[in-house]
Amino acid sequence: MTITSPPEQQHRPVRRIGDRVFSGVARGAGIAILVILAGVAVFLVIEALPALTASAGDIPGGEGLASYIAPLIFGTLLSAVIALLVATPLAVAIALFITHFAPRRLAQSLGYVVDLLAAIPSIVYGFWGVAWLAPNLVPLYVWLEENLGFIPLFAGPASSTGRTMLTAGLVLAIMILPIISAISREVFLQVPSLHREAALALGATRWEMIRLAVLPYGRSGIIGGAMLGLGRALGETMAIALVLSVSGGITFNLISSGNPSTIAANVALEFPESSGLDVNALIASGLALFVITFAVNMLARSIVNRRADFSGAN
Amino acid sequence: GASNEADTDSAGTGGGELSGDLVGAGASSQQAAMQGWQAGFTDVEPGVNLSYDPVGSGGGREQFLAGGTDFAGSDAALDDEELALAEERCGASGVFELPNYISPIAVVYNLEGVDELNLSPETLAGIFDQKITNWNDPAIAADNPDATLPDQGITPVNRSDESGTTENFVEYLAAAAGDAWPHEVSGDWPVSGGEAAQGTSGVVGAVEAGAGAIGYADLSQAGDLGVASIGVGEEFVAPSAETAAAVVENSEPLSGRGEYDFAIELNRDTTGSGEYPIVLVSYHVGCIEYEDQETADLVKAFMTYVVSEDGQQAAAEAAGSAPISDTLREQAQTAIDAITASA
Amino acid sequence: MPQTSTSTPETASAGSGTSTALHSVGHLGRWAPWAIFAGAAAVAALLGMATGLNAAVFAIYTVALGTIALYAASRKVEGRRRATDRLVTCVVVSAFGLAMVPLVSLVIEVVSKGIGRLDSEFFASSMTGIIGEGGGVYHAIAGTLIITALTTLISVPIGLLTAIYLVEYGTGRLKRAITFLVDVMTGIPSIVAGLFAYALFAVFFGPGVRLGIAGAVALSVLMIPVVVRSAEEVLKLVPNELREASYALGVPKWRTIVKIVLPTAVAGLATGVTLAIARVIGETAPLLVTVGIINGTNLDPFDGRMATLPVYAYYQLTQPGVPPEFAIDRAWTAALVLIIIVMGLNIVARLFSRFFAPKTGR
Amino acid sequence: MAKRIDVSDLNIYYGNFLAVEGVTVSIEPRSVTALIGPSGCGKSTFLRSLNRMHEVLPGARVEGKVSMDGQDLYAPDVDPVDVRRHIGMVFQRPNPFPTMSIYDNVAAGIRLNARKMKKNDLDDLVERSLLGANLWKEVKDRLTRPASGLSGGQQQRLCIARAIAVEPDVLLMDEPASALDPISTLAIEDLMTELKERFTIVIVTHNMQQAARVSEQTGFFNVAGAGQPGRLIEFNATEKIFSNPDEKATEDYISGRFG
Amino acid sequence: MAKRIDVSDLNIYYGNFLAVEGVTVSIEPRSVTALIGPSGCGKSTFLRSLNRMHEVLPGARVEGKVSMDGQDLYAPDVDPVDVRRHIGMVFQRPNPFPTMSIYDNVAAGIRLNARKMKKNDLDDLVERSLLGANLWKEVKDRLTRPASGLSGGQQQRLCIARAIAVEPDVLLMDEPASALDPISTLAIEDLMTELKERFTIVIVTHNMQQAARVSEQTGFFNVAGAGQPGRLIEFNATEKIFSNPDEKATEDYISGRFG
Ligand SMILES: Nc1ncnc2c1ncn2[C@@H]1O[C@H](COP(=O)(O)OP(=O)(O)OP(=O)(O)O)[C@@H](O)[C@H]1O
Ligand SMILES: Nc1ncnc2c1ncn2[C@@H]1O[C@H](COP(=O)(O)OP(=O)(O)OP(=O)(O)O)[C@@H](O)[C@H]1O
Ligand SMILES: [Mg+2]
Ligand SMILES: [Mg+2]
Ligand SMILES: O=P([O-])([O-])[O-]
Repeated sequence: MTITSPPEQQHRPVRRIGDRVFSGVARGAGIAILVILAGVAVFLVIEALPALTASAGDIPGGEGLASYIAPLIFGTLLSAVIALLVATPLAVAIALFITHFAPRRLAQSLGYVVDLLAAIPSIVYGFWGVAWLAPNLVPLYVWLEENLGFIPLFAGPASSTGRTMLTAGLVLAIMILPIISAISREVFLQVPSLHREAALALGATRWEMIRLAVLPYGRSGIIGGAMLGLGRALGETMAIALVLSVSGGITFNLISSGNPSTIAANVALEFPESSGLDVNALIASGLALFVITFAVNMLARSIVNRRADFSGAN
Repeated sequence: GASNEADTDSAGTGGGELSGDLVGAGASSQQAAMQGWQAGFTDVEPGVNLSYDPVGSGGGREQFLAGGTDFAGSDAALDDEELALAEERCGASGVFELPNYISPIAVVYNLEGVDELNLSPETLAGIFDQKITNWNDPAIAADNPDATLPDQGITPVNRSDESGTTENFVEYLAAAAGDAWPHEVSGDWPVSGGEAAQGTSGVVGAVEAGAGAIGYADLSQAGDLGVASIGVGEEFVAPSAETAAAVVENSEPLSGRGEYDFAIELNRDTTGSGEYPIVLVSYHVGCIEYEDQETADLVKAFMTYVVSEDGQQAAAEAAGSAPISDTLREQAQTAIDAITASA
Repeated sequence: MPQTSTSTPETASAGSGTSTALHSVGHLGRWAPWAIFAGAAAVAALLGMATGLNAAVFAIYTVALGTIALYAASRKVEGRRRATDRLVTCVVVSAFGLAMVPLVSLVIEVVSKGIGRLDSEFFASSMTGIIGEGGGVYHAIAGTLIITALTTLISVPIGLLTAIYLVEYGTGRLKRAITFLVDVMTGIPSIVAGLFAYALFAVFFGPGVRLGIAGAVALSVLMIPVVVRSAEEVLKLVPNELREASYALGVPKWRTIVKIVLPTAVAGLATGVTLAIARVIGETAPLLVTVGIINGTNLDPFDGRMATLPVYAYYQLTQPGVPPEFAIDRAWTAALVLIIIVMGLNIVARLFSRFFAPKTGR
Repeated sequence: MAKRIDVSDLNIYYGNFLAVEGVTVSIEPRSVTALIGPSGCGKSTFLRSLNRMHEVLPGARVEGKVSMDGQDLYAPDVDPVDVRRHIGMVFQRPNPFPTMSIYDNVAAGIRLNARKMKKNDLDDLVERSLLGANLWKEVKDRLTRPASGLSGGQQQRLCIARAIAVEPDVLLMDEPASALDPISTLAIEDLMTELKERFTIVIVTHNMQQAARVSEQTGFFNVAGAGQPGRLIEFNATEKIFSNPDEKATEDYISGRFG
Repeated sequence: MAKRIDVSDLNIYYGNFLAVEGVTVSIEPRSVTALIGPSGCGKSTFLRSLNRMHEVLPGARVEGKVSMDGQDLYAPDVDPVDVRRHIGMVFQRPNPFPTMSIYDNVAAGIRLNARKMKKNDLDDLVERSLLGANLWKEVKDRLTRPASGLSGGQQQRLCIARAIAVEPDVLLMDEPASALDPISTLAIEDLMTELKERFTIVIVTHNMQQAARVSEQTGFFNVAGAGQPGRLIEFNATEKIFSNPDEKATEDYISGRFG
């Protein structure tokens, strides 16, 4: 019998030194992430503090921090929500097309193309939004104003350049489309064939099989992907800065040139020429954005967990 | 890759003894001109590695005052608070501020069938304040008796980012248009609801894209767009290098500043003939006394080049700016000659 | 059972248990959808002529008419369920087509505007001494590669080790906290990451500091969570059987991870890292505030400003000189180069998977 | 409405790989037919070809003829969706829809076919199906709970309830009890004996005692080696197969020399 | 180097769930011991507790005593890694390392433990192990090819070669032939008969004929129902178990009334 028994500690289970070091390092890396995140939070709070405590008149706009940031938060949420509403159904459709409708050979290359699009730098989307999308949307906006102008969203006057909130939302939608569809595609592919075959064996058509087995199973994945997309849409900077005509306060009018800015774009637009308290105000808006993303993540988690009983995971 | 830098090594014409890094940052308005200066200065002093980061005037001043850069480019002169900080940075002998870059800001428009447009200050203010909203408005017609103005809405385009161009333009409106322009002066556009675009190129792009649009941008970037003549006194003056330089020449220096601080108070409400008052003046800000000899020499050499006729010509070619007058050049040279090292 | 029954699936409803026909009432041939859509296109063309034809309107009419017609025909001939199936197929395919329009136009736009300056000079020269025409991105490519490499160097070890912790070691609250915070971290806006890195370095080097390494730190904040996420997924896919096979040979856990788990997952890890790189390589905003821009070539990330492709493209587009065309062309070409680099990375990752993936097949 | 199934000269492929070769067999209505044989011999493959579930896999296809009461299931104008409506299937591992309640699982197939059914009728049908699957007593108080909360054996019976709810003519079961404990296994075997009153049942099993206990007819599949196609070696009355098979290979297998 | 294993009063838990209860048994060296029983009765769980593979799962733990030639394997100062070095294991599904060649797979136990060995000695060892696993002839010309290119039966024998290369004292096998075709199954059975000359072998099998053919001792596990712990019902000489078991439950199981 040659089992070695290091005689030290009697009560702790025996663990090799290599194991202890390696797991320690791995845990250290995990903790490093906590530290980085805490660092970001602390930095934001410290730098935002002067703006939080400053008198209203010193904040840009002269009416206090709340009324400075409120339109920015509104613009951020509005553009991101538009993006999400447009992108999610399209992304699910793309994912379904690739996984269940396209011929197999085609499907693989389509998947590859969509992955690639997820990696196109955002500044390129910005260039394209200004140069191609915005001008091409002008006729649509004119049409919307003329025919659906009674809806406040399309009250107009239609922008003559097309650089509107709706355009910005669409650019964001296109940016996050590949992310959401890539993740949805993955979960759709992971739907156990067991479930798909259960539906087919009941005599379900393709769509019924998708409705019975694929979508319910993929639901939390779709939500996860959408939240990832939402996170990116909330924080997108350059594309919005380039595309959106920002000259206005809170408005739901989506097709005119007076739009609220978004937090991230506003930081990019104002930061270079800012000094002193203005910078603190900008960082305070960054803190608000950080809090929003945090909240969005919490929300996503609770949505995914709420019906955990019924989820495909168990 | 590095070959392109190598082959300028041998191409040096004059001077050529200096070497080292010279770092500047600041106004983006100077970026194009700086490109020209950089190119020309490399011919003179091939050993010097000059970099300029167009972070914006505010950032440029801040970085310079914090000691992060050797000089700043700024669309505005230092304010009192900053002058106090400058003493920490540069010592008692203070700073130089040289108006080395003069550029006319054009009012550009996109209106089919109208090749020439005259706008009085009040009309201009009314348009950008969104009080005048149609091209066939009587106020515009009064300025342009010969033109046939279409019945078309006006889309005023402004900068969405905080900018020196905006600040100068608004300053002009506030000074020249009187009650027609009720807003405060700052680098942020004060009127909401118009079309806003990022950067000069964004404004030009938006004006190009929108029929009936009007905006303000560096003259050199106006491209094919229509350029309005602005009412000065009894006449309408078109922007050009000459008319822009003229208004700077005739402006008063800011009082109560250091010996080598040549910041000027632009004569926005000028009525002088042939003076175009919507100009952007961008300064170079640096120390009179640097801590080490090398930096002092580099700054001195670079500023000498910038104010030289060659230098101003290079900027005119690269950025379409207006060369400074001989008077300004002589004045600047006195400051440059005073640059020393403290050690 | 009669060969030709008349009962539809609906009437053969469950519980009745009488009819058991296998044939639907009818069956639209394979050609039917094509024919219907061709008809729709013809009608759309006519309609379009009346209302002013353009490609978008024509496409919308065709798809809408075709879908409705196909649904109606199928509903009549094949019954409700089959018709719904066809309707969904039409909707999914046209949604896919719709989504492809902007994506394709994006690629076409960038390629057509960028291809003009895609010459050797563009790759071989920096912007030193360039006014107007000419110039290139040598310095920016070098900067982007250096900063991205540094970012990778920081992010991959931290991200990979964290993923290992989460998959192999993590338990309880620390694991849950890290998982959640990694989620949160994926949502940090890039500009916030940039400001954070700037402030961090400003503490040590004073305000106005611009360093390549600061950019790498900013990008790491963005990249680490992506690496963790993808590595976590891939490590989870390594079958437990392999771990157990290794334990059963008396191999300690850490060696099992290093020698069995990681090599088995290497292809997926490489793909994940590549996608993570692609995610950050095009970031503009954080580099704007941490690294700045210069015209010349600086290869030292610990000393002063560097040029990077996205920032370069941004400034060329927003601050063109006189005349602006040359700079704008350079901006588009720089964007195209960026996309080419990202694509190149993807191909490398694919080759990597090809070579290192566990061998299967005989 | 139990139906007979006739298979003639059936070859089944996965892409280019011929997995099952030349099967000809007649399956009687209102009886249990068992398929036995060593692993990889193609039992599952053959079973799945009977209700056209085989072709769901990419590249999978068949040659030959399968007919139900004389009607060719693979005729070009026959819709596989209809085939599967009439020939139900229960899988080796229980696969209830995890996102649905117990009730919804049973109702899933009915809802597809008859959109408008009165709540009462549906309730009745669900109850009848669960009774038929011997599960009603255990779940009647928690019909709205997720199906994933049931034990393995209960889940499998739920899957049977779901399959019989649409009143198929034939019920295919692929090793329905192999993942279950002995008690659940007995419950399922008893259930089969009841169900054969109404359905034609075909089961695959690796458990010869099970085949002997529940089936009237037994088919023995075998495969010569990896990469070779599986074949139906012998098809006979169960008693004969287990007492005095015609083929030597069958006897070897039954007597446990391999498998 | 075969060793004997003594188990007394072993309870095995998954978290709070008691999966196997009160097992006491002695396993003889240089013999094959077979464990049989219906699915879910805890055969695998018990087997895995013998070389402390059980505790790899989160929350899994045991109570009671397992000793090998008198040394307590669960003593606090015993390193489980060492235990597993001495008690090898072969799994139900063949699991060669997919990134490694055939040669590297066999050498893995040595290499992964960073034991230094001369190239020649290692070559010898690999050859000996492959010979021992009856695989040498089939693979000697393609030792550097990936292991995943082998057939299922070959892969399983490769796993056996890998296990015996580290020269363990005991070899545990969990249904080693259940995923294999008949020919490979026979090869593995023959191999076991050879290996018992050198090792103590414990196998789990669901195939009673297999147990009868290869083992000297047989243990029958059973479980009363889902959620109940499994128990060792009877442990006896194989002949006795299959001809005249002491317990009624054993007889029921053997005679095929369930399972
Ligand atoms: N999806 C598939 N693609 C390719 N070949 C397959 C596929 N499924 C099964 N096969 C092959 O077809 C043959 C028959 O497999 P099948 O699953 O029908 O066997 P089986 O008799 O059901 O075995 P078991 O008792 O293990 O379930 C085997 O050689 C198998 O490898
Ligand atoms: N990882 C696990 N976590 C919790 N319970 C488990 C786990 N693995 C097995 N069990 C439970 O432990 C009991 C015994 O399982 P085990 O796998 O040992 O049975 P077995 O006799 O090997 O069955 P089979 O013949 O199917 O392999 C079962 O009730 C099973 O559900
Ligand atoms: Mg099978
Ligand atoms: Mg087991
Ligand atoms: O020079 P700007 O500040 O107007 O860009």
